[in-house]
Amino acid sequence: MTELTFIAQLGIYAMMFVVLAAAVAAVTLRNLFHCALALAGVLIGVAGMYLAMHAEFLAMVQILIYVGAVMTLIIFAIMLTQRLGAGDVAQNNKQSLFGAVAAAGFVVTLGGILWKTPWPVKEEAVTSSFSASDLGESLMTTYVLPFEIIAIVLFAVLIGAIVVARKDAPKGAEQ
Amino acid sequence: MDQLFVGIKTALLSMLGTFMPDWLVTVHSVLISATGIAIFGPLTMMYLTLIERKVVARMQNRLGPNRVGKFGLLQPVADGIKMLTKEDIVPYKADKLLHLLAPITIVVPALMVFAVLPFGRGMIAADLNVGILYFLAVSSTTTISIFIAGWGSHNKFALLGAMRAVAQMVSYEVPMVLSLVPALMIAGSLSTGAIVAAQAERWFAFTPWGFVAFIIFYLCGVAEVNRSPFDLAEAESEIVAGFHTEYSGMKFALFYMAEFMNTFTISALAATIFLGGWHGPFLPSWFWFLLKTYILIFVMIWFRGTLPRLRIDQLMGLAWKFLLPMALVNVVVAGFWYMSSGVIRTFGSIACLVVAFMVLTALNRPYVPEKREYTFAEN
Amino acid sequence: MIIPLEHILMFSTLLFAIGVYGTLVRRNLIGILISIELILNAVNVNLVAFSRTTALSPDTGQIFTFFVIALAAAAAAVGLAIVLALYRTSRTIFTD
Amino acid sequence: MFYGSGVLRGMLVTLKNMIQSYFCKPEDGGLFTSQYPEKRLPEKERFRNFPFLIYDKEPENLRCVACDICAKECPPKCIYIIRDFDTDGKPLKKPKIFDIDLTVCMNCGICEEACPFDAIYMDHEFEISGRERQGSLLYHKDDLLKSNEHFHKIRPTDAAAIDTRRQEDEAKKQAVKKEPPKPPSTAS
Repeated sequence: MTELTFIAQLGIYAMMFVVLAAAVAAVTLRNLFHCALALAGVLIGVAGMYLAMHAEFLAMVQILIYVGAVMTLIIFAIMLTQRLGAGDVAQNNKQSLFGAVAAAGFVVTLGGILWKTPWPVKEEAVTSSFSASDLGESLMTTYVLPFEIIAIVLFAVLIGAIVVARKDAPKGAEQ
Repeated sequence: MDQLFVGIKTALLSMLGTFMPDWLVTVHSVLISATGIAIFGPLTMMYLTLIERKVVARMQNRLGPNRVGKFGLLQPVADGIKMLTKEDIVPYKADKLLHLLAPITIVVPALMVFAVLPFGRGMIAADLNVGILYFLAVSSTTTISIFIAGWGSHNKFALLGAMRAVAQMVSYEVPMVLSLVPALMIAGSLSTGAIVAAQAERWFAFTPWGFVAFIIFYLCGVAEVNRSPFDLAEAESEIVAGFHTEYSGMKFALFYMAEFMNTFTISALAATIFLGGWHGPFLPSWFWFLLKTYILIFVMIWFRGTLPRLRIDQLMGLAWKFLLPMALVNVVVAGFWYMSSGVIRTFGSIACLVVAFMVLTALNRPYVPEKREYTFAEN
Repeated sequence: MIIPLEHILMFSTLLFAIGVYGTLVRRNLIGILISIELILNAVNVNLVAFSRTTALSPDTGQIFTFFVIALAAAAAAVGLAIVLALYRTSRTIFTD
Repeated sequence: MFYGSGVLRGMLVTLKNMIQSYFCKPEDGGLFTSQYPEKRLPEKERFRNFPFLIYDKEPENLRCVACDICAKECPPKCIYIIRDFDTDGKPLKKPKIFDIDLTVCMNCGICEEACPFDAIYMDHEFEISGRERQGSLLYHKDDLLKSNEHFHKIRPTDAAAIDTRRQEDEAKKQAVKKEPPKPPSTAS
């Protein structure tokens, strides 16, 4: 079965490369809609990475929430704030050179540290199977408090977003 | 007969196995089921177009296509050739890349969803243990391709249609997911195979909560696919053809194919989860699955033959003010049903659901504008 | 886990760096929001990788990623609401 | 009744329609579409399409005397007649050229009413097509000529009435020819 794993490794490296390329595109493309689609590519690629790490449930949730909902949100925002087919205006400001240098420096230092540290890889962690039911069970037992808090947070965000983005602000608010 | 296709596949694999290393055989087994789906998908799509035209015609007292082929059976082939040979116009200022990307990104999820459908006993292409979630995730990505279609074709109507379609799909996805929760709760697993197994002796549609969940899921499915009473996105009378206005030729055929394949997959999933998938007395299992799916597709076409189109506010009102609360109540009732037993189990849940139905219909009085009296000018 | 941990960590640092570069450099507010999504995804990949290979127990890593995804969606929602409000008042969403 | 009853009633109607279309006969709700090229519906007698010229027995003695009334009466002016002259230039009671442009004719039937000599009537033949616009759809005299039997075949009652009227006129003319007309009576 080594050929299969070799092909799988090849596939994962290819996916990584595609995700990085899409990420660069998402950051540097001039037309905002194209870079939103590149972000969608990145999100699907990251979901593929989760699949490679046997976290199927997480991959599906990622696609459902990110690609299904957040991308729709971003595209709605783009549509509302940009004239249809507006000219592609320069997207990055003056300090693009410094930004690049900062990011590159960050990568070099952190990468070096990561590469040298001997990570305590435990064999049985790699092989342990972790299905959606264990996830659900732990969500309901050990992490039930954050689960409830996140519900309240999302509820607050729901109302907050609507109030902020309302077109006809109520009488009192418009000074 | 029941294990016909499984038998064919195993025979093929064993035949391949003789002269191939075993890892290549596993690759081939995936390939065989993939080609099976790749053939079955477009085939059902082609003949669904014909069935739809024939059934809607018969409902309107006319014959429907019967010129091409024996009973019009070659009509889909004729349509396909017509679509292929039609000129493919790309609007002048449109975004070439997006214009091409939209049909691709709408067909791919439509085909990917086939992987999780249990066609028969042991005939699931990929029995993921996150089957239903896979289905929901993949079918939610089509909202982006509708956006790309609307934005890419640089046309007001297309953009309007895309906005409407996405608003509708997002607001119908919530009740759809919630209507699936009771079935998953009772079946205890997300994988479609396990759900079908859980319905061995009693189909979910026959339980009180299952029936309500089935109706809600089916209505939301019809809305997700932008069909019949909910086809506001491509309403010919209002906005030309909605998000696929600027498409012609092969690209339009892809949109058409995606719509019909989604129709098939939504009905197939409704049949799998609520009508007991491939369970059935003595006919082969895959026959039962296809029979139930095509009955549900017939109901969708029946909707198209009868019901007028919903206004945008009725559409949204139905999703948020009626289906969503009903689905929530249904989850609670399913919990109660699961916990209790005996007489109070059925009657209690039915009573709950009927009360909820009455309350919600009372709350949702449709907005009837008050009668206006017209005073004519006295001369 | 077929590929060694270091490779995934390098991948996520690169993704993180691209996200940082995006936030620093983009003029368009929505562009910045997109880069923030990139950063959050890089973090998620790291979390899942650790929960898969090292001492971090599998469910904590994935649950943590769950909450990060949920909060990222919430942040995107509020952020875009603010962007819309901003656009309505000042007619442009360019930061400079 | 309850919330969804209107929808259900509507759906039952279409379902009944669909089932009837398979099992009932055309008159009580079944399908009545006839497959046109193979099976044709019988034409009603008063159906009228492009005009045609009638001749008795041989195409030569056609009834039209080139009096040009129908050309004047025709609203879209699509009839074109030139009188025939014999060798020494005396006008004859026959048209040399009689053209009708079918692309212009709106088959209103005014020429049929205007013609005093029962020469032009509306035909039942409607499958007319031409490859190019001017050429093949401009019908000349010999295309328009059709026998009286054809007229009887397509419009039996009208043809019979017209023939009886013509025989009476014929008989009256013979009678007048046999005994000369009485001189107008001097007394009255």
